[in-house]
Amino acid sequence: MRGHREAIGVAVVVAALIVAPLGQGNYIAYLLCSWLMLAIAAMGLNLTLGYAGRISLAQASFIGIGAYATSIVTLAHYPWVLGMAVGVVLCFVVGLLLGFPALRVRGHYLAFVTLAFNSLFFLVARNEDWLTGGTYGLSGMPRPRIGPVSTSGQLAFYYFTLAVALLAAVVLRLIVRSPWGRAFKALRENEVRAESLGLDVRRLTLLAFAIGSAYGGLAGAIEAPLVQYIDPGSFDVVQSLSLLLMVVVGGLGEFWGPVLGSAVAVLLPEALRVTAAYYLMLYAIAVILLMTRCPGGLIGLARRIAARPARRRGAAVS
Amino acid sequence: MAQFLQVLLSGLATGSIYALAAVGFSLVWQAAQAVNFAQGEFVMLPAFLVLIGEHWLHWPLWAALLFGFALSILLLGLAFKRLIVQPFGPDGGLPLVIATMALSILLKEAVKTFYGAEAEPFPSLLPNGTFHVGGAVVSVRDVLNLLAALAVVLLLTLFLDRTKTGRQMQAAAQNPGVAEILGVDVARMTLYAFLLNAALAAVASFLITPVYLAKFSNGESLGIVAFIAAIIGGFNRIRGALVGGLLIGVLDNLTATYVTLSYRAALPLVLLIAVILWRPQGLLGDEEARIV
Amino acid sequence: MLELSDIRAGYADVQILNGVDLALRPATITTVIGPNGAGKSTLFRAIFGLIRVRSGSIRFGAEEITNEKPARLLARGIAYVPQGRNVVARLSVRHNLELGAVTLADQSLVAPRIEAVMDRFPALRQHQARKAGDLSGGQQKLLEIARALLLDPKLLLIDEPSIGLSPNLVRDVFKVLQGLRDAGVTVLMVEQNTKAALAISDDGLVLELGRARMHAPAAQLLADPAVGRLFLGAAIEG
Amino acid sequence: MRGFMPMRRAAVVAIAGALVAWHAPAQAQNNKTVLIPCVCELSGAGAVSGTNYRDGAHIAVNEINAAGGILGHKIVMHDYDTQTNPMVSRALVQKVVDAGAYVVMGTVYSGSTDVNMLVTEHAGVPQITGSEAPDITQKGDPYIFRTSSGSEKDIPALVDYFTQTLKVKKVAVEWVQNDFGKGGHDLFVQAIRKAGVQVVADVPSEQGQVDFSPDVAKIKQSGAQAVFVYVNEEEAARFLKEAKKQALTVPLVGDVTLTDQKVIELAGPAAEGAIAHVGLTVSAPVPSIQEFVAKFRKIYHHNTDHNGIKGYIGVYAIKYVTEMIGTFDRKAFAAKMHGLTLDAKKYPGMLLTTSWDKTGELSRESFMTQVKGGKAVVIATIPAN
Repeated sequence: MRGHREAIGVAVVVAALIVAPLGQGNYIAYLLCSWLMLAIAAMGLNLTLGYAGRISLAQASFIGIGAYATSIVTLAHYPWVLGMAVGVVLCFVVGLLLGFPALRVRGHYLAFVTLAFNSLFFLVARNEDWLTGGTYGLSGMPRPRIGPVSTSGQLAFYYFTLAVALLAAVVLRLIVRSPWGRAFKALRENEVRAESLGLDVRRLTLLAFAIGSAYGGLAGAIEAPLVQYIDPGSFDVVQSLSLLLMVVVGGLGEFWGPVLGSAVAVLLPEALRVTAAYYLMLYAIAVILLMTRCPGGLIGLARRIAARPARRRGAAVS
Repeated sequence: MAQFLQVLLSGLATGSIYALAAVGFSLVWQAAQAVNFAQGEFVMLPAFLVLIGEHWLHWPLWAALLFGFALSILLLGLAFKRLIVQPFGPDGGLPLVIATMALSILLKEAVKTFYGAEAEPFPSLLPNGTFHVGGAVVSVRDVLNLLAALAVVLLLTLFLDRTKTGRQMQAAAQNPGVAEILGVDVARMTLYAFLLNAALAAVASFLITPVYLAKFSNGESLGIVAFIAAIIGGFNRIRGALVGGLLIGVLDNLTATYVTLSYRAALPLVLLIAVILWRPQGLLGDEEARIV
Repeated sequence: MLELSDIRAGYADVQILNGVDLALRPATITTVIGPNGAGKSTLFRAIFGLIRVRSGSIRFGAEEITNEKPARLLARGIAYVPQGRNVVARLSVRHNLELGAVTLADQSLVAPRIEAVMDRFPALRQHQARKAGDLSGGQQKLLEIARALLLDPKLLLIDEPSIGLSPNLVRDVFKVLQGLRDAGVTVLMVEQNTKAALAISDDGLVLELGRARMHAPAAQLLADPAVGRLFLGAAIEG
Repeated sequence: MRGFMPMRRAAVVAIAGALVAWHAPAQAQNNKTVLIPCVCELSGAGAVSGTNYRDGAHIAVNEINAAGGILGHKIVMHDYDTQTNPMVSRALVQKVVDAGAYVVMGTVYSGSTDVNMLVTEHAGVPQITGSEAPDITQKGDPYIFRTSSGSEKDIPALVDYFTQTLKVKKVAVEWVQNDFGKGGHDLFVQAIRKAGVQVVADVPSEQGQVDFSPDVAKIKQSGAQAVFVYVNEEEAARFLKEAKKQALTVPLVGDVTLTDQKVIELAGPAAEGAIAHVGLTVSAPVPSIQEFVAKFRKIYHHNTDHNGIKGYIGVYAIKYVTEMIGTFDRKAFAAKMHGLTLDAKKYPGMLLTTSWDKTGELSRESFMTQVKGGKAVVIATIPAN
């Protein structure tokens, strides 16, 4: 029953996403692309943090690795798929390495290690001009061709992004629903118990980091042809913090949390544009209130609201 | 040699400011298990409160300073604890971290919108002269900053070790459950830690802003350096934060002078990663205290 | 002395104490026994104001003390030594003792009282400048008991004092408790080593599923075959 | 059910947000208005430059509208905040182009302009940028126009100053590692070496850096006879203070920022003697500029930097060029502006006589200034090139 309804819901949303940009001009298509791109990165962070319980403040650097890899490869006239693959694999490997500290420390300490990693990535991207273009960045990346079809138009690129994002979501769903996914959750809830259940905590932790980082790389592979310009500033610590904010505001450890959180982050500035200079302040206050009142994020809030009438009915019966 | 002495002394002066921010940071960390991502903004804000007193209310400097100090304690100490940390209960975890990140955005944006986005000069409270030591030029201000930071940390250590209230604060931070059954007012002791942090942030703010200039974005790098200093030194030790701050100030300058300029910002980060991985309790910390 | 009537308390959604009635006789040692999860530690936490009592009342002497804060209870003459390690590790032994007296209104009494408890526990005087965390487990437990005595309590709540102590030290601790009782202090104790505890107790209380099943002289409980089978044997074997 | 709910909510939020997003600005266009949006850095690292640019532009818009608009059309100027993020800036430029912008004002940060000029070029919409990085006008984009000359225009004047006026053989370069600093640094180092001068210390600094003691110590040690300082305002002030403290006595020469009024205010007496080449400056001893600066202060109660002037003259340039072609034709606008000179006597909104070449690069006369007695004083005037 529940699975059935969810399938219908997903179908409706996918249909909505397909028609969303039609007749809306390039801006909306572009905005939707940046949302989907951020959603992919946030989904990865949600796997590492929300499911496996290991904080990472380095997700922006993985978007950066993916974006630089894709840019360098496509600027050398190789196909996008190759650039994307290089970026994703590179992120997987670097993510695996960054997972090692997570075996030793966690919580705030892990946050600082990953934050330091992100800052180091920024310095390398800025200083190694020969590879990354330094402060000037790289520009003019071509958009991918799928067989005879070019995605250089905004709408075509949107459908391309949508396809990639849906694919990424399906794969993540499979991971989360698999024994692995359940093992990740067990890891977050209680590590000692996870170990006593015979789970290889070491391998799970490393995998959680590697897969989450690979999703960052995939997002970067979208960002490069989307913006057609990248520079080190686009991948600094502030971006990692804002990705973390998206995941937690959406709902940590909730499958749809990052999707919602990134939608809020992309669309809220638009929705609050009337408030001009005050919008960031309003956003900050809203986040503080949300966190103090409902640490489960927007999805937790929605659940709570949905559950309230039910509870009242239950109370009346008893 | 003169050059070495020059950058060493300057590094100590800068490091002493990092130390003040780091000490307050670790006080709050110990007392409430709260990592304050807005710590840098806590050092940025008090200077602007003084500027408001001076330029908007047209008060003399001493009154503006007093006003800035009192308001900092009220806002960054009392209100911060009551409105942001307290609602999370004893273990805020990640949502609390997110809330302090949002607070840092709020403080920055508020200063930028209501006071201004440009850097502003800030009146110097210390004499301006310079003197020569072995070929290096040292400003009186740098020396006084360093001495002030050392004095503050010394007084704080004495307070925590030598007074009954200080020891109650230590008990409340290290083992709140025990403190409670002994009748220690844990909530009050935690509040003291927040008030002290606010006071230290205000002092740091008044000391550095004449050099750093008052700008809404000043906290961005300072906050991170404060974390790094606290962790490198050992967050469960007040003097750890002091040593961590001074170490970063000095190493930063030595790297810039003798090793690399483009990567000058990398050294503290590498040091941080190394310390966390090989000695998570910090250089001066002891192992028994809990690792959050 | 201490009277509980129909106490109900617990954590979040779980109620642990389901209506405990109890009246302690002054200047006695009473040991609470019962299976794991019966609510023994919870009972102490409820008396000492560390968890909310949802209904019922607690009286101490003539006064109502239900849900009073620990600081108030200490002032009334109730002290509590929880199970496990409860010293402030980084403070010295002497400073730990001092912390036991923070609620004392007349702070000039602190120094003489510390002298008095150190007379009682000479090991503490010897180590008074050391960090409490550096003491052995047994010495730490003695320090905790000594700290609880600083306020001259009329009632001492002590939870599992013997855990982790050598048999010699357990004997010492029990001797201290007996001495206190002889000096007029009422002691309420939870102890896994039930037989030994009952042996020095005046009364015993059997707690089961959050209710007081039996409250009788210790000798009577020791002699009761049902009690012995249910609660004493297991403890001794385990 | 539970799994489905949040997704539906996400969709509702997304759709609601998007609706707000694309209906608001489109209504602004009716037959008697012309849409000139301002896409700027209103928050983030570029907020100071961006807000000044915007505020300057709005002064011009209000003046022009009060005098009847452009060809009888009132200017409608909405502001869009790029958050100093190139990706956002591209989205916003796309948005205003979709909404039918006649000409786009902004952005100031070169990193952003590099990206969003692709959009205006593709759509054939003229863009008046505040960016000064050299590459902007070197890409063959026929729709990009500057409001102040690119840094490559300033470098020859500076090199001449080092070689002919100061007659030094060894210089040090202090620069900030962002696109502004790197652009100036690369051009200067190349040009000064070509002129036979040795660069004895090449010192990069971080944006937002506060401790300049290693920088100054290194420069002192290098034996440089003069220093080229290419950093942003606050850093310039901190550098000057540290140089004064360590008694670095060689001439300190910069571009624009070093004698900026803000830097003088921040650095106090330490700014005394600093020299800078300035193209467009609020301290230029030209009555038209001084009038504008006073006007700006009266309206916004704070001082502007040269970005305020850039925003102001950008909007006036749009007015003058459109009135020359007599219609709102974007292509004709761009064609007219290439190779155009607007004489400040005839076109007072330009403040100074200004010309654009075929790439959209700009030139006007510039000045060498030096801080004397707490004020930037012109010590030489350099003709337009």
